[in-house]
Amino acid sequence: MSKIKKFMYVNRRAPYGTVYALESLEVVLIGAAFDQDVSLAFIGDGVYQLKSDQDSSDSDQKNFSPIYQALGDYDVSKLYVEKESLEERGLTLEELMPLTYEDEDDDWAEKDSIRVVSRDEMAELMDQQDVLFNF
Amino acid sequence: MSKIKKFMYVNRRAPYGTVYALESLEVVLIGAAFDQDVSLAFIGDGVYQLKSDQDSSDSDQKNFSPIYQALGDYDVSKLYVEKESLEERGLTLEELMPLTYEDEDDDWAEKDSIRVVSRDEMAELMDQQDVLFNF
Amino acid sequence: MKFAIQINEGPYQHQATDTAYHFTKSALEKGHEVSRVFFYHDGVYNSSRITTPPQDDRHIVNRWAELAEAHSLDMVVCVAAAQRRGVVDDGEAERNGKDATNIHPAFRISGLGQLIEAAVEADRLMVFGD
Amino acid sequence: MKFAIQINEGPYQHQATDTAYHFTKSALEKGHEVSRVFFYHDGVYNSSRITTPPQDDRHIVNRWAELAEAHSLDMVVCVAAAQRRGVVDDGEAERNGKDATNIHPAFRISGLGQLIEAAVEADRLMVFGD
Amino acid sequence: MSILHTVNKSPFEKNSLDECLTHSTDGCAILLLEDGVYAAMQGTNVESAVKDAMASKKVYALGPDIKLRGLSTDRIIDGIEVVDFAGFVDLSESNDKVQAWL
Amino acid sequence: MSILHTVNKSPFEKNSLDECLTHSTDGCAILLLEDGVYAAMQGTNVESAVKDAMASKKVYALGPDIKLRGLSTDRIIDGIEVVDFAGFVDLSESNDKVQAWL
Repeated sequence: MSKIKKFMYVNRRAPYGTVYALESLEVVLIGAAFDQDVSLAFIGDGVYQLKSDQDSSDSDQKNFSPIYQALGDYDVSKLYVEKESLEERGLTLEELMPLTYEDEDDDWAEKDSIRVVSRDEMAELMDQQDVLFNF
Repeated sequence: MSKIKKFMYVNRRAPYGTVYALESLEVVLIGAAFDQDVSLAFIGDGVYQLKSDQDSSDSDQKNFSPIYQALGDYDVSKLYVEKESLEERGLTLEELMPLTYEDEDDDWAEKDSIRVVSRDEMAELMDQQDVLFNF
Repeated sequence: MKFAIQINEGPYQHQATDTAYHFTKSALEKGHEVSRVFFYHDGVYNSSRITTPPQDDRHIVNRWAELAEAHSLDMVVCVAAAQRRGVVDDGEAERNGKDATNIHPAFRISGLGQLIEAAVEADRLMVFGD
Repeated sequence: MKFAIQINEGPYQHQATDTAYHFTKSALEKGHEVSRVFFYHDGVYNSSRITTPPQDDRHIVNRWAELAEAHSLDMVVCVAAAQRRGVVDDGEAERNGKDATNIHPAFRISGLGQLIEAAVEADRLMVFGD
Repeated sequence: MSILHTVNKSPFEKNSLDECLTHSTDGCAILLLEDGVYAAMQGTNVESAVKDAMASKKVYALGPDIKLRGLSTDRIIDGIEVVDFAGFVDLSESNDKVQAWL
Repeated sequence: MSILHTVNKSPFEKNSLDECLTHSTDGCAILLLEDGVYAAMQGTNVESAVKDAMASKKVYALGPDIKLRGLSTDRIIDGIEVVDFAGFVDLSESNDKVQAWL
């Protein structure tokens, strides 16, 4: 485990209809202990994972969206959200959960974890990775 | 079990990638013993189930397409295939397996089981059923 | 009104079995009859008594078992689908020489004819899947 | 070259595990190393020793076990996914008070860290799913 | 002879909604549930297809699934009726049969 | 830094191929397998999208899956290379990483 690898978790599924989003997040949390260079991509229906106001009070599935808000504490601070995917779904950045982290290189200033990127930029980001995780 | 019901098995999935086509066919075979008015609909990727020349010699999944050819012997003789679904996939009727049955009301003449219908006709046929099976 | 229920997917991976459960519960609460719940395809996994979900999560298997107990539900697991996927009762274990069983006693294993029969006799067949 | 394999779906329902098997077998035959096969999500069902597929069908579980035996493959089943879905070994049965186990001895249950570790150490991570 | 059609998949991921809309006849009922509820929202790429269907078909969406996903009932397409599971049961009763576009 | 993209779903049923094509860069490799092989055939509604992609990307299809489904290699889009599992392994080796569009 010498070299630090660039790990990207690619999220393309809506939450709740299937378990992939939740169990993928469990991998991210465990993976955070491994000191790799981690980022998350939200493409297609994956952007729905970050929708604010998820509410399980009328359901019995667990609302797991608070876990995304804890990612900053695990040093997972690069969440790339695709602009076109938001637009196709009529969503704006303001409708996503506000996710932040404290930047240790900048006197622990609180910064946004979500970075909206274009589809072309997303494709470039994927090209730059060492490992792509798919669920 | 007094009244004879109109049962339609709706096939919308390609074979082999998932088990639904095969396990749906197992229901049709068992159901044939129940003396209902049975038909099968092939919509969307379901039309691929009837493609001729399926060949498992380089795979280890079983080629189950011969079972469709046996349906006539089970008095399952109404297989509705959607015209638009074929066209979107670049398929013609000639590329499907020839499926026949012997018509007991017509001196056991051999007749085609496959009936190509338009999307609108398919919708009407679905409306006329008592039970729709989905897999 | 008499409902028959078919479930095509296993627990936790797909929401289908959650939806089926809430539909069934709601139908019963409204005074309808649910003549059979038939577990097909990966749906057979809903019957495993040896599942242990996280404590803060729903227990899908026990939930079905409790609903069946309260309403004398007939919950049938397809034998062919169950054999392929390792859902086993005492009879199947003996027949196929298996050294363990995993089915919950609230469920029974039987043939596909049970699905057809349920569809013939019920007023509505409801299918829940992926 | 060193491969790590991840399988997200169970046997028979999806072709994913067939594809993963043939890829793994082919990689080994070409002289590559397969450092770990990690079963996640419904993939955990691939490890059940009590499956009985039809006699004219492939036996997906035994096939994995034989490949592992021949090549000393490390086949790991995710513990969290396995608990939710009723895949149990002796240790899990004891911990969770279950009266049966169903895992095939060719597989072992462990944590998600095993997937991360495999991805860190391997040259390629191959994911097979739905 | 009316059908209740159910759609439980996202219209962006799978063709279920599209196949439902092209195979349902005037006067039928369509229930969006599970990930299918995303099709009920305003401003999406499929909004116009859903609105076109609503000229001759009645569209419903399952409330608990909308809420679970953080979608606001204020942002649902006008005319789509939100129902709970009891309403789902009623729809299954008031239509003659059910077609699940899995 | 080239990627091998894999697509295992029918382009008519799911959006996997579409998302693959819009997120892959020039010079990459795309392998169609399982139900994904239907996209390799001539005369379909997605043929032009696949051909457009082939201007800058190399497309492969898995032979055993083509044969299993009764598709004829004569009817595959010109320029798509049919590979077996050994070829799949080689593609995984010759590209730096793999993105599975599940």
